Amino acid sequence: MSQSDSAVRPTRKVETLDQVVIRFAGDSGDGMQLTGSQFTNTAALMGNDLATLPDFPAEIRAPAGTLAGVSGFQLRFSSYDIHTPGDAPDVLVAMNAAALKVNLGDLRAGGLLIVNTGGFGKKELDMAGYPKSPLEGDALRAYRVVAVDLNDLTKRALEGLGLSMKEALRCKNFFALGVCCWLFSRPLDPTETWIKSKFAKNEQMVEANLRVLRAGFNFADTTELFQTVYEVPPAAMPKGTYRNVMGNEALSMGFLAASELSGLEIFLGSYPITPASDILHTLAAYKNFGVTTFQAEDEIAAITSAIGASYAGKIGMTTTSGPGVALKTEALGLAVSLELPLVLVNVQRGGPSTGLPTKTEQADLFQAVLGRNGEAPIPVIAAASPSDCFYAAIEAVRLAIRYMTPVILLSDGYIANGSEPWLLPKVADLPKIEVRFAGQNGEPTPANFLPYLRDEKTLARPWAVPGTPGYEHRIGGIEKADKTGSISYDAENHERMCKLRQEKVNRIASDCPPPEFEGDEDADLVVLGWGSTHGAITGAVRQARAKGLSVARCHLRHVWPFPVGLGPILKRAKKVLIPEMNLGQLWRLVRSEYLVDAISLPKVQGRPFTSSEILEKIQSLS
Amino acid sequence: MSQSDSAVRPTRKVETLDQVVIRFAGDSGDGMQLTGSQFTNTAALMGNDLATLPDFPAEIRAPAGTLAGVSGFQLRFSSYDIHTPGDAPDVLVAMNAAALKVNLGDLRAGGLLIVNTGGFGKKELDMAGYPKSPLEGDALRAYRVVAVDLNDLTKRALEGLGLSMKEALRCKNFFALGVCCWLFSRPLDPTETWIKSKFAKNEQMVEANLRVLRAGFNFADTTELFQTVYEVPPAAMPKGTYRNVMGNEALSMGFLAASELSGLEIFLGSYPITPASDILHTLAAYKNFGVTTFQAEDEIAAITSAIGASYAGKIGMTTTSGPGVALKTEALGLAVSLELPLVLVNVQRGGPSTGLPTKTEQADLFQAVLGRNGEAPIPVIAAASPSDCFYAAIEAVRLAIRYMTPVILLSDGYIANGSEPWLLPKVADLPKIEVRFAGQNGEPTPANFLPYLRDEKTLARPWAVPGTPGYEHRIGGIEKADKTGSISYDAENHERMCKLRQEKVNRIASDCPPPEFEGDEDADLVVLGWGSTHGAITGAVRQARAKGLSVARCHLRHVWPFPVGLGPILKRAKKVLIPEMNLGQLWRLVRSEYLVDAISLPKVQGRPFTSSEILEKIQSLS
Amino acid sequence: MTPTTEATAPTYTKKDFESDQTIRWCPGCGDYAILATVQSVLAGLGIPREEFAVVSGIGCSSRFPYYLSTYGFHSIHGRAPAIATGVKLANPKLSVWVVTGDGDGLSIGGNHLLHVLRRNVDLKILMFNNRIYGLTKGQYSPTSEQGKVTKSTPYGSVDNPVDPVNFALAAGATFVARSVDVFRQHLSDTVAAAAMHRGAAFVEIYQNCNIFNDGAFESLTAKATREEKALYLEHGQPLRYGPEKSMGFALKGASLEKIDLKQHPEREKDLLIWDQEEPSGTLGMLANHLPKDPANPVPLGIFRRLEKPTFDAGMRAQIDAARAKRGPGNLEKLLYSGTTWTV
Amino acid sequence: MTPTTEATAPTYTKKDFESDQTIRWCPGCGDYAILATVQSVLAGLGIPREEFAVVSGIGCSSRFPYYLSTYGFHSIHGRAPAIATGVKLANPKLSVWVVTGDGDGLSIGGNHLLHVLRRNVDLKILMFNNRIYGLTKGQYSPTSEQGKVTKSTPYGSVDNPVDPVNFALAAGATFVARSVDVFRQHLSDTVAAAAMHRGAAFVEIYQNCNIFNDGAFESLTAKATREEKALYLEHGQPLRYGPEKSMGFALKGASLEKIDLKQHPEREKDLLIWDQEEPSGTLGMLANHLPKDPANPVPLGIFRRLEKPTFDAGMRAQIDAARAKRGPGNLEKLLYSGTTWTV
Ligand SMILES: Cc1ncc(C[n+]2csc(CCOP(=O)(O)OP(=O)(O)O)c2C)c(N)n1
Ligand SMILES: Cc1ncc(C[n+]2csc(CCOP(=O)(O)OP(=O)(O)O)c2C)c(N)n1
Ligand code: SF4
Ligand code: SF4
Ligand SMILES: [Mg+2]
Ligand SMILES: [Mg+2]
Repeated sequence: MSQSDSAVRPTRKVETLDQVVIRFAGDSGDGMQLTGSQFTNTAALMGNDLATLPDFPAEIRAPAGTLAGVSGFQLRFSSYDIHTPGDAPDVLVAMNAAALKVNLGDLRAGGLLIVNTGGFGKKELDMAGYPKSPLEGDALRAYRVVAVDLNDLTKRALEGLGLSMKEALRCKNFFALGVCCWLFSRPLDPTETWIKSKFAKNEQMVEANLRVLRAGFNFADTTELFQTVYEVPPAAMPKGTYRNVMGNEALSMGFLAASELSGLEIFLGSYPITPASDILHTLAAYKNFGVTTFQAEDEIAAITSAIGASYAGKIGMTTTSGPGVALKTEALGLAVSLELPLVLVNVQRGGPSTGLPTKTEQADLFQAVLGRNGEAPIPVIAAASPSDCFYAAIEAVRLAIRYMTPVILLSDGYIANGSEPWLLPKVADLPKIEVRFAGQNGEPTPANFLPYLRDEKTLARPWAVPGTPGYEHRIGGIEKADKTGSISYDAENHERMCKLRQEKVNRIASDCPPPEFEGDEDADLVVLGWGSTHGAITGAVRQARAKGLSVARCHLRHVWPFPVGLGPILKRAKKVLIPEMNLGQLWRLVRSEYLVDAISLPKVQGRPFTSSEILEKIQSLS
Repeated sequence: MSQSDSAVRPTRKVETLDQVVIRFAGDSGDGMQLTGSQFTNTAALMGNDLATLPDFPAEIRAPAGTLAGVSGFQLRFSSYDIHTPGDAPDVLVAMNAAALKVNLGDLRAGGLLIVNTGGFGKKELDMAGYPKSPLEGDALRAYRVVAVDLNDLTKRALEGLGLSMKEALRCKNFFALGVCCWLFSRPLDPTETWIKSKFAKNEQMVEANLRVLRAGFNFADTTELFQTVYEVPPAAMPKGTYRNVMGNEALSMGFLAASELSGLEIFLGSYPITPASDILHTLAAYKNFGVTTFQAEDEIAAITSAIGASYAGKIGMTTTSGPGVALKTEALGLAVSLELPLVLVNVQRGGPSTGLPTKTEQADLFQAVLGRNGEAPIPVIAAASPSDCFYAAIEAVRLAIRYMTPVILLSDGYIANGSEPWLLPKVADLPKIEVRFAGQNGEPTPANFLPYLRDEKTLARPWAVPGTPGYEHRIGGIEKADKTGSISYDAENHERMCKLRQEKVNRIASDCPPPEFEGDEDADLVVLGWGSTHGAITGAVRQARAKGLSVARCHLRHVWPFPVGLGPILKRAKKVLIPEMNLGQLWRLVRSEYLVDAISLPKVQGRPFTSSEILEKIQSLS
Repeated sequence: MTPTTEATAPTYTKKDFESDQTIRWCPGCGDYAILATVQSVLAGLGIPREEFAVVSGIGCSSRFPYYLSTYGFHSIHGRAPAIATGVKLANPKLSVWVVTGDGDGLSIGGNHLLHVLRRNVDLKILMFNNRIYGLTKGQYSPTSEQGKVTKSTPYGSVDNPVDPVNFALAAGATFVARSVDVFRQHLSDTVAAAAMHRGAAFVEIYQNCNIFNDGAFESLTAKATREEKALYLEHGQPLRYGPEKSMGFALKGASLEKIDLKQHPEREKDLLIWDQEEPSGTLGMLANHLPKDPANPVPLGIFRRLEKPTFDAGMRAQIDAARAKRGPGNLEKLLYSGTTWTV
Repeated sequence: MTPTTEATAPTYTKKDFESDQTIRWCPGCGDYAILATVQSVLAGLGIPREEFAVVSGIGCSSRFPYYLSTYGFHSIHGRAPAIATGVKLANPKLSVWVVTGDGDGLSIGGNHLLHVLRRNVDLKILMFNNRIYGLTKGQYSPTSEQGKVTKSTPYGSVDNPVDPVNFALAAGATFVARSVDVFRQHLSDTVAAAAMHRGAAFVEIYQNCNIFNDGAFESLTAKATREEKALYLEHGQPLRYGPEKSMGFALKGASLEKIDLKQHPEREKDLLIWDQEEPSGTLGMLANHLPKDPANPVPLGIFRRLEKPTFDAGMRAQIDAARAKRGPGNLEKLLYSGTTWTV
């Protein structure tokens, strides 16, 4: 990456850091998500490792200036391998009083605080509930404060361009971004390129944003506000080509990959819901991949249309969040009974009920594993990080087809909207997914097709799709006779079928890789995690091990059934710690399965664990 | 009970039995349920203890003569305290070939088999899949066979009454009933009274059915088919007034009682589904009790209308079965978040999906306890027997109101349609249910009403109903700020609220009686049950103890949270056995809670346990 | 799959559409007649048997697919239209049918029905309306007449019924018709017309449940009164009915006026000429308002038939257009698109 | 509770109906205008504030109850009509309102809406139709026009929209109306009329979502074209619109003919006189078919208003009748009824 010529090297003291955590915070209308993404993009291009954590209110634009309307974006970028968006920010950019109020508590002592004094008028202070301005007095003594009137500077940068005051002020986030680029020795050109393509249809906006961005950079360069400029050298990452990716994006691409690997087209039946909607949006754009996206009238139609599509020979899938899964429960039971492939993605958010729609949580595990009427076993897998969503999606499709079963894939708001650099795979290296439609492999047409005759190894039944002559058959949600699939109310048959369906799912436990394990085999403490706690646990365990503690970690991609290797790991440990963003759901499942007196570390705050929270607990147990 | 004069005492050998298990089996159109109920009624009036097990197909009238169309009704009546409808029948009445085919396997060796030869024509044999008549040859050698052409006898009894052949044949079940009444020394008059009132509007039918009933009785008395007549003396039952009652009926009356005890009117929002519909039917008839029954457009409207009614100050309730609960899942989460009283009854049936709609199962326990998105704790209680449904219903309402929480009450097809004698309580002896509407107790109107300020003891929030001046407030499914109930996305508040909701439900564990326990405190084996296995377990454990085995039993009415007394009981036992009509759901919950290596005895056959199945397992463990 | 009349079309008899399953309806149920008729109609369409997919919900009526030798799917209560949408979108070549009841289709499943109709998904939807819940043993349904005494309404139902034809017209269905279980020829013609229609075809079929709602349509079906009670809507023909077709209807303002042609033969010219292609649905609703007055005949036949692009074709066209424009998806290219960097 | 004009009625101002919650809609959102209007209308009804219960689903529109100082219930997506039914049945004295959006009310919640309307539950239902999903950031809704490009339909939507007024008419709603967020007086009158109606009152309110569907109704609301574009339905008045009311509609067969009165003043007598009490809904649908042609004006006002017994009153009456006939329930007697025996 060559430095753009607008970015002349400053002559200040240069300090090299191995990592920085920065948080941009402002009003929902201030464009903080955009600022954060652009800064992230630039960090990625500079070869840093990184992780992000966007955080915004459920309302589209909560009233300007209120606490409820504050939107934030946290980014951690580094010159070494990291796993979380960081605990306490080193740098906080606060665009108004409310943003300061909401975020100040998180800033680490001695951290850098950049405030836009233009957002601290009487009205803003009132709305934030500040009786007097925190910028006066010593309320901020613990921090290095840089107070600038970004409103004013932005307006001035745009003078003569003929923008209204309102339009002009909307650019101020680029001023802040320019300042930060200067401060952390970032080039402007990735953002400039982005501005040019984003506003391609509006030359005035291109001009305005570019001006403000550069003005911010130059302002920082010129003024004496900053004594130091920082550098965060690239991280030593494995060789290969990278892109920055968010979880929902990676998940969507994973489905496209599964489609290519299986040779089947995708049918996505979905109903919009935060934080899952972006998967629908993303896939809707890839019609040339043969994707059908169907925005259904509700969640029930979404999943049942997907079941219909699977019946007809596509990969039926449905994406939603907790309340949507609740509505899909009955249809999931049907899918279990039909034994058709189906993938349900739950991008979990804070519950119960509507809960915290834009916040993250892992409290839908019970629902995924056990939340149905009757004996209705469904395998559950979980994605560990934004880029891991790609592989998790492929695995979900593989299991669904191989075992002729619905599969639940759990993601959550944190990894869905969070991002990280992704070492891109070669498509040719990804393993194919085998599909065998009955009657389409040149076999002789049976006199009497048996739709519930099972594969010996997987116990999967055949997939015979409408259109195949000689394979006409009837299926349904009433109990079926073994093999023939006819309606049966027979007592022994019912028990046999219940057990067969259970056994089929159980077999996945030995048809998946052993759980990820890191650390000494004989460590005293094993920290067990699933889903998006992966990064925080990894960070904490590495730090603990660096401190010499006897601790290892184990991570579940296949959450249910538990992979065969898990039992020995847990039984051999003296203590097992399970951090989860819920009140102890995996914890209860582990106890029931292995009778292991595991220790729960619950967190239900709508936000991810920090590594230090976990490290602290590890230390207290060592 | 005086003997009706049509029933002259026969002069055969009289044998006294302490119990009889009889099963009536015929075509769906043969009126077997009615025959069974009438015989049950008579047994009840004669002071026998009894238990029944109806069993019928999901179709209204499956094609006459087919195996799928067979309908059965089993009754056990006795002169001692019994707990189940019996294991293998002593007497089987088979109205046609298909009924014989389906039921013969259950008849105990040496049992009495009464067959209607009129139902063994070529066509019936074909449909039942009998290449030749089982009545010829020695296929039935192991039984005492009484073969009579009931069709012909019935037709002859009705000669001259001007009935069509079809109408005449429809009476044949009364012939069979008459025969059985004679055989077991039962009076005819209860049935006669019933016939007269049932067909009050159709004199011809009264006459026909009475004639046939008496003809059956007299036929048995006159012919030499039976060498012996049996007597089953009354059981020594506790003093009091009894009626025979089915579970759904008792449950409905329990709700009426709860309404009286709380002084609140009932609102039932329901959507028909087998085997729960009868609760709706029953309550719909009691409008003079102030009951509102609303047959909604679906299960979601059923539960949400009930939530609306609770909000407005009634007892909102909703009745359904497994697939219906699945659809109510999202609304249950809402009820948890709102903290309004609500009772959901799940009359469980065979699953998954549509499953076995008319058969029994207990496989919805996971769904009840854990089947929701987010941390959404709901207390779960279960009824143990038909008459116990009455008390379970009252307890569900008590908990819902006292803790301002949805409550799930589990029943199942077996006890819903099964019946037993019920020692009727005095209404005055039933404990009142206290209700305190905010602002209706003479307290001063607060300046600022706090809808989520909790009772210190129960953690329940106040119930302030629309119409109360000064208490206007807003509630919803988004996370609420502690106390005020305003929308809150605050991290710590969310965790606090999740924990408060959990803690509130946990407190029920010490606000309920200790679990029912029978046997020595230090027994080696404790058999733990919940719901409708109560009878089978009780019978088995008593038999085992009579054999000198060191076994006790424990029964859960409060299934979740586990009552405080349960832990010590399980921990002190050497072995714990959990029989359930599922693949081990309570078993998993017990393991997770107490780390006790309990043994599961699963049965998923759409029919209840027999005591002997459980006894056998107890013996194998002793 | 659209019906074909090509020489290569398979020739079937009704028998070829009978399955080996024992039929489990009550003796005397109206469903038998419908089954026999539909089997005959399917046999005559010239569509290969394996290209039929018949989807149903739950109810007596929804057992239908078991008794056809085609691909069949007995699903869950009320969801058949949504499932069928998935089937049709996944494989537009199939001839996809939905069989539902008045409870299944208009109580729990009303919303899905609304949406497939407005979307104009190419499905053939047969709703067996017996004005009762059969399978659950006789509760009132959304089409039961007000005051209906059933198990769940011992004091009589309070709600106004919904009229399936009005509902379908307002939803914008492109084919809306009504027939009767025992009017075999009419039913056969109506179902065949639905089968030939490209788009969402909705057929309400009055069906007698002789166990729980016997005689619900007797005033219409009784041999003695049939002629007086059936008003057949025939495209391009005047609205006439009754013995010797001596009664009719004319427009009067925005409502219909009944005319006795024996008394007023001169008014024959005023009779409303039935136009099934009137797009707004107004005419359909006008004709269908009649049954509310018991003195009036019951309109049967096709209330609306319009050609409109179908949802499934539109969705497919988008995929085809995207492929034509951007080429088939290239996964490798997609993954490596956007901002990437190489270490 | 029915509106009252008695002397004892409380007197309120709009302020009395404002809650203490900060309003979280986007600046410029049409919801603000609706809120202000509804607050004023409620204040003027003479109903004690505590007797209002306002129930909503989920969506931007559904945040409405938080901003009223009445009893309020923000529920789950699509279910407000069913919840409100429970509220009204439990306490018929309350004035129960439902606030919903086009997605909430016609996508996920379409079936509940259908059923409260056909049942004629005494609810006041306000549907804010912005033809988009606001809260989930801009996907198309069932009322979005065909071809709509949104986040979920980058190639344009394929489905035909559903018309809320037609839907409500076909469902048999006894009060059906349409108004516009910024037509303050008209909106106020319409909402007040709905409030005074006894039975299910459905009001579609066109609402601008300036973030995701800005200008959706601009051709109607723009000051310059308002007069040309708004056709006010007024009971007993001819259908006239336009500057100087120089345009109008007459019946022609079963459809409407547009008449330019300037050119044909003689045809004034032919103009259709609006009859909101026409029971079949035919007339309502006729008038409402107009908006499909962009050259036509948009009908606003009351499409239908009929007096019919309400569901809640009917349900209550059954309880009262049962009590009158059988006496209030006696539990002890019930338990000991039927066949009992004493040991
Ligand atoms: C989710 C769910 N709710 C309820 C039921 C019970 N149920 C089965 S069929 C039926 C109604 C059937 O009525 P209709 O659709 O009119 O069919 P019919 O039996 O009259 O042909 C109901 C309520 C069910 N199977 N699933
Ligand atoms: C069960 C469920 N599914 C989906 C959602 C997500 N969701 C919230 S609001 C909404 C649509 C809102 O659209 P509309 O009713 O038109 O309201 P508007 O925001 O436009 O006022 C959706 C899909 C949800 N909250 N719950
Ligand atoms: S109950 Fe009615 S609809 Fe069902 S099979 Fe019997 S007659 Fe037919
Ligand atoms: S997104 Fe649209 S509807 Fe929602 S508050 Fe903003 S402007 Fe209003
Ligand atoms: Mg029906
Ligand atoms: Mg909207």
